[in-house]
Amino acid sequence: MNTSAPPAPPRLALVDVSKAFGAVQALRGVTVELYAGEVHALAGENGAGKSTVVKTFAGVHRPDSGEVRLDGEPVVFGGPADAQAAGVAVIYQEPTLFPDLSVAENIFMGRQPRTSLGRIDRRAMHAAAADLFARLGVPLDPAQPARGLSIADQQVVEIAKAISRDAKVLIMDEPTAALTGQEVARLFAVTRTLREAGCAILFISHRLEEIFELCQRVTTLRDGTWVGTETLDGLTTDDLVQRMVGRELDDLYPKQEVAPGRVALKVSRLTREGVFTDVSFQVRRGEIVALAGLVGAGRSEVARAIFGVDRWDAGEVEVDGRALPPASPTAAMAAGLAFVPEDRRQQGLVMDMSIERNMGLTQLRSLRRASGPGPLISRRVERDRARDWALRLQLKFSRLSDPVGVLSGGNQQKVVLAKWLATEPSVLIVDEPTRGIDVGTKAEVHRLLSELAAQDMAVLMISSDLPEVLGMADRVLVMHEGRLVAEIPRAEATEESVMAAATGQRAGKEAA
Amino acid sequence: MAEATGTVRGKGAGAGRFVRWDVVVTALLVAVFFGGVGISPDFGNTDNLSFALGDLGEIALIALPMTLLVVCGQVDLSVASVLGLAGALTGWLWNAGWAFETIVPVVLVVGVVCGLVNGLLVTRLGLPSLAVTIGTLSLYRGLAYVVLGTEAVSQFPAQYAELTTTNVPGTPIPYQVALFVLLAVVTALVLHATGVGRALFAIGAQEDAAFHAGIRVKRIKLVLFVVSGLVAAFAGIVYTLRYGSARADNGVGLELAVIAAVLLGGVDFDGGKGTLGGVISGVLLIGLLRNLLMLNDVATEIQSIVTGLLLIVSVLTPRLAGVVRERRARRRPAAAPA
Amino acid sequence: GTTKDSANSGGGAGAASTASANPNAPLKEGIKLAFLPKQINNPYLTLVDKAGISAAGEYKGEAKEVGPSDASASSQVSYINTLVQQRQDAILISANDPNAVCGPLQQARQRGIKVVSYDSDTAPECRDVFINQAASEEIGRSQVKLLAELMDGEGEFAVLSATANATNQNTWIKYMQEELKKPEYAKMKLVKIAYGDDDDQKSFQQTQGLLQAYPNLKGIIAPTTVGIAAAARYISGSQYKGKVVVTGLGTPNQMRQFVKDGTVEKFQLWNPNDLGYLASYAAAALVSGQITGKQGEVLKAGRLGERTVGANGEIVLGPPFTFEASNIDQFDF
Amino acid sequence: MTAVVEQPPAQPKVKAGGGERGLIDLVLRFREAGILGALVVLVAVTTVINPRFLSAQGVEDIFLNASILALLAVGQTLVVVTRNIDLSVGSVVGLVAFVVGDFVSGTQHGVLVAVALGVAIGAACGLVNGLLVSFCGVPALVVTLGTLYVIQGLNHYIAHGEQISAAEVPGAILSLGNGDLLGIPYLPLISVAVMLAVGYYLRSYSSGREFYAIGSSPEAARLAGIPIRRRVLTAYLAAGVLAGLAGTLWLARFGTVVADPARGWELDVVAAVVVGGVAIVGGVGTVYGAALGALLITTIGSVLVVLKINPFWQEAIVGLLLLLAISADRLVALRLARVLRKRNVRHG
Ligand SMILES: Nc1ncnc2c1ncn2[C@@H]1O[C@H](COP(=O)(O)OP(=O)(O)OP(=O)(O)O)[C@@H](O)[C@H]1O
Ligand SMILES: Nc1ncnc2c1ncn2[C@@H]1O[C@H](COP(=O)(O)OP(=O)(O)OP(=O)(O)O)[C@@H](O)[C@H]1O
Ligand SMILES: [Mg+2]
Ligand SMILES: [Mg+2]
Repeated sequence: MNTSAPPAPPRLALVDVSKAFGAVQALRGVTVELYAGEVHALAGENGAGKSTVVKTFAGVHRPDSGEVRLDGEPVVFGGPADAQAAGVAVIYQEPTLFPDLSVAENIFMGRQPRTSLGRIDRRAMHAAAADLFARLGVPLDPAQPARGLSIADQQVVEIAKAISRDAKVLIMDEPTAALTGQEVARLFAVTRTLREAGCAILFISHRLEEIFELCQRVTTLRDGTWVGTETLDGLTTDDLVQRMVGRELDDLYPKQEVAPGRVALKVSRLTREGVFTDVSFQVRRGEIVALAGLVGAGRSEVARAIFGVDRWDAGEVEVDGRALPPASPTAAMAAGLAFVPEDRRQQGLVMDMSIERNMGLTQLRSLRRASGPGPLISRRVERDRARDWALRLQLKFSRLSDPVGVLSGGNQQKVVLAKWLATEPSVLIVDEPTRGIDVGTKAEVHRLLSELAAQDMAVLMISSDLPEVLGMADRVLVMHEGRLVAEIPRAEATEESVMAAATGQRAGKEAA
Repeated sequence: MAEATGTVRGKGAGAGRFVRWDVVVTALLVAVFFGGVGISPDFGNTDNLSFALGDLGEIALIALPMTLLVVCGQVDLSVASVLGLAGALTGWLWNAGWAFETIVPVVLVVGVVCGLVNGLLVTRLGLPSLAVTIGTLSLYRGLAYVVLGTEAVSQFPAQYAELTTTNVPGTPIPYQVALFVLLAVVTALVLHATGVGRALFAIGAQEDAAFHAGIRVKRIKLVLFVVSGLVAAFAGIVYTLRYGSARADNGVGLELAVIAAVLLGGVDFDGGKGTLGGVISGVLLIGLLRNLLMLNDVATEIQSIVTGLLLIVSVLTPRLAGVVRERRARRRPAAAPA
Repeated sequence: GTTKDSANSGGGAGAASTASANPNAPLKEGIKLAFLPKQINNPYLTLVDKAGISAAGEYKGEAKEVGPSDASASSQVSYINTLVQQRQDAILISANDPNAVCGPLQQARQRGIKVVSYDSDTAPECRDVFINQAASEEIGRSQVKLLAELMDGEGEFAVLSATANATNQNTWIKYMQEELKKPEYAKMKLVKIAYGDDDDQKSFQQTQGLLQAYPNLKGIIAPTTVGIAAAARYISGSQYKGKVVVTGLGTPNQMRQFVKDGTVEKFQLWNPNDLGYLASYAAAALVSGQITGKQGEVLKAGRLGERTVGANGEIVLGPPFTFEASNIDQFDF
Repeated sequence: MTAVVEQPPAQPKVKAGGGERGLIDLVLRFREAGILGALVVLVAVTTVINPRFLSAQGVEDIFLNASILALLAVGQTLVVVTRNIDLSVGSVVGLVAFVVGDFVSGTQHGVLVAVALGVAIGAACGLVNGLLVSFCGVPALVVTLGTLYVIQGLNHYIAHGEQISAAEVPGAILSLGNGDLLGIPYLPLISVAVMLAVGYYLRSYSSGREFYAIGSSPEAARLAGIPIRRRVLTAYLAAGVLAGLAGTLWLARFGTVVADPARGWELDVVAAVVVGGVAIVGGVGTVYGAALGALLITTIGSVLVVLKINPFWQEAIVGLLLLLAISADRLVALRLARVLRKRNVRHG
């Protein structure tokens, strides 16, 4: 663990920090040092304590022991405001926007450009925001309210907010989880510029290749303890995985070959005005079909409409040959659909509710039946079922009655998966199923999806993670600007062919 | 790891569990009851207690659906007005020579319609229930005045009126209390042991997530508002019979008393949290305390102050206890993983 | 089914007293009596009750005032129950609703507690006697007479009442309408009955509204102390001063400034102190067995002398008194 | 939307956004415009039926009546925008009106003393509410319902069945309520001045925007380092101060004050705020809208009397109009959201 520390003290550092939440020891004697002009990676499984490190840097949490040092001097951040004042900008794992305010106001809240009289200069503010979006290469309107932005756009706004601060320290907790290659590349370009300007940067991602591309050094955490800090030069992915999970990693894409069966999901000419147009495709039992495209191409919207959370304007959806009524998730579920939404905080989980209750939420009827005669639900049955799934998905939790909100992001995602798999669907739609999930778990989720398909389930997978798409899908459907522009069989699916379709370069040629 | 921490956590969380609103309120209730018996000899006699409980009748009844609504993140401020409208209608129809047996179902249907209007506005247009029911609070009360104007109708059939003022034969329990106990048990089971109850908590805590889980959010809300209207109308008939007087201003301001009781019982106004037991304690606490203060000739104004302080204390105590616990935990962080 | 016609009217014969009166029985000492006003912070009733409480001192009784802070029909009921539990000897009530308090009052009487209503009556079968401030008919009719005198017997006028349900108000208004049928009032027209809910601000705004809605309005009768003060205040500060006549029932202290500035020429009221005093003595007499509430019995009421129990157990204080600039300074209440 | 790949996406984007922004602005402005429109129609119709409605005296009366409610609505807006609520305003107004009245009765105290005392009492009440809500973190609805009862009780306790009579209140104070400046009564002048000042502050100052941010997402506000407690405290303090001012004005206007005169006003104030387009869940709305809401509600009251509508209908109609106002607002918003979606710029 040789660290070639530059002579100057680190810009910002955690030294021997411990932090507990109730009886959960999130961090134990962790040291992370961020130097100017360096991008530092933080690696670890879900629940390893990465976000806790971030929040400690940000002044959200105060360490139980150990200290935070700014330019070598111990400091105490009483709250996020103190950290900001010290020049720390943070992108949190989960977007934290003000839905009622405009995108520009979100970015500049508290430090809006002022006129000489001290009042807000809206024109300057909007111009500055437009400028930031130009740098990030994202066409967002600064005057648009933040409500209704897709997760990806929200993430972009968060990034814009952080880089607009001209901070000395920039901390990014999984900023790329919702982004596709385009935006990631832009983000990296901006990050490098900041680094060269002398900014100290902390970067977290479960996509290890990103770490190798962007970062110079990496600190690895395992179960809240510090494993090591080292330079990335000469390190291999396998080394890093070994440090994170303490064992060799299995195949990340354990795709089983299955002969597709009957058509389970049939979507015909589905249209929702202004969002997507004329989308038709089929998914057979045993198949994993991926829906690829750039951020905002309308993939999530298609999935939402199929499941009935959004209304569609025209077209038809059939599950196992039966047409679904529009806009009724209940009917969709009864027909055998399951839908893992992309926004787990708002749509996937009830954060304040316990793990077991969250899992039970999709199966209230079957729980009641399993509880014996009468309308009551037995808590025992509920808990037993939840425990089964928790074990199957290797959920890391302390008690099933804890609110799901205290789980790490990846473990929350597992709960969402569990709650839907428990309904034993015939068609499973997953929107970004492995966003924010660590490599180890990712492999598990992939194995799970693969198994499920092998057991005759039809899987429609939306993912912005291209390797995942290529590794898992039997067929890749590509969307561009609200239309289905290509259908690429597994054999022909390559990064180039998918990206070409997604950016519209092959539009119309291979449309299904 | 899951198992190991599971056992340790048990203790810490157990201590946390203890200081909840509903527990505090129940403890206060017990204290007031025994304190009351000690202070005032008349307080504990069955006559007084059954009166005090009977006097809570309408508030207690309405508090049941209100609890469900608040747990589900909604509120119905129009209940007292529905109660008044039901009373006014009862009086008007009675005056017009209708049979009481016909009046009751008609009035209950009107209650259902009132609830339906609230529910449709909330679910169809997606309006906040607080705003909608402030509107219908005026509307229904106004309709009560339109129906009955200045009149006060009295002399309802004795055989029904007696049901509201007498006890179940052979017991010191007023009919209303018996009915309330029955409904409370049903409501408690619905809230805490059925799928609908689970759904209510989910909707209250995070509506979007509940919707994505296939829960029929709108239908459930609609039904709740309808039930609330129905119960309020029923309470309106009871109220009219109990006081033997149907007037347009029956029960003005009752909604705040109901909400005070529900909040006092530890139901979170933001939805998603609360227990029915807490609410029942809250209702009883307000009623018994008031009775006790009155018996001791404590002036109305002081009663009002005590009620207010009680509300504040009931939410403040658990918070402060939480802060103290956190401080203490922070002082000895190393002890936790032992 | 059970309809209004088929139902026996709720327990009319409830607790009619069977005991006979002993007019010479001495007033007992240590009588416990409680005043239960419509609302604890009604200034007028506070005056009445205070007078009643101090009268109790004369015959060595213990009196107190308890009551709700809002004047709704039901709010007095729990107080009645409490007074029963406290075993008071007599309850004196100014009822918010004639029927809502009836059941509990009946129960009180079954336990030997005497019930006196004052200011605003309950249903007659629920109390022993009613102390009427002035005969209702006389109040209603004399108000019209007074107004006719002030507006020279012609023009439109309105009534600004208290709440729409107030029993005493509605009775008075009924007699006003009776009186108006007489030929001498042919040129006077009652255009509107408005309700200020005994709320100062609401009464104030109702006055405004009346004057806008009825451009030819020449007069307002406000047979409530809150209403008349509010109406007078609005008129005295508006263009209508001197053009619109205000009269009704008010207390001299409230009305003094408007009488002096000419907004109000004359208004009426009885002496609230006497009302409380009389009620207090009536309660003591009932408890001591001097009277039972039958017509024709004679109540000895201290400094007020004697009053005779009228029909329906009513005891009338006396005719209303008319206040005007020449006499108003002799009064302070 | 080829801009994603091309270098400067700003150029086409901002243009496209311009149209969208215009639409959104329209919606936002519509909230106030809608109420204003309703008000104009109401007044026009009434005037046609009864021309005296718009007489000098008539207009003056409406503005006088609305002023106090509008002041309270402005204060309430500050609180509601931060996703809180203050149910105690009515009782504060009552307490202030009575205590100040009691204090100045029979003395020669001037307006300044009365206003200062009223504002001080109001500020104290607001401070208690604010401290409880912001520093103790207890739910606003419960706390302010609690303080509503406490303050009400206190008022009754102080009043003890007495009342303040206009005759004893110094003339200087009464003339504040009934006098005018160049023909415009003081009361509406004060309310409009307060409304403009608060509205300007909320829109144009950084700290003002933070009120909206807190209401929009408290969690995000915390992470953004916004001093939530201080702002919420300020909101309650301001609401208290305005309630105190309103209480003094109440005394000045009505002179006669019994205990707890503004009983039940909390719901009127909340209604005014909601009708005025302030979202009860925070983050959205302006004080102008709230003040207009107050004016609309008061005007409806006067109109019904002037149109000789049976007074029993009054309450029902007010309720109905309230429902209409929020429904119309909502329907327009939904319609606009759909229009916006269909011209989704990204796929345009
Ligand atoms: N507020 C909290 N209350 C209780 N426990 C918490 C809280 N925040 C985090 N934890 C726990 O602390 C541990 C570390 O969580 P953290 O969010 O730091 O993990 P992470 O490394 O960011 O994981 P992921 O990759 O899934 O985002 C987890 O076990 C989590 O359940
Ligand atoms: N809840 C919403 N309300 C309004 N507009 C939305 C919402 N969610 C997404 N949009 C918009 O709809 C368009 C399509 O977004 P969608 O989320 O379907 O894209 P996607 O291809 O799934 O990309 P992502 O990777 O962001 O999920 C985008 O312009 C987005 O801004
Ligand atoms: Mg994390
Ligand atoms: Mg998506």
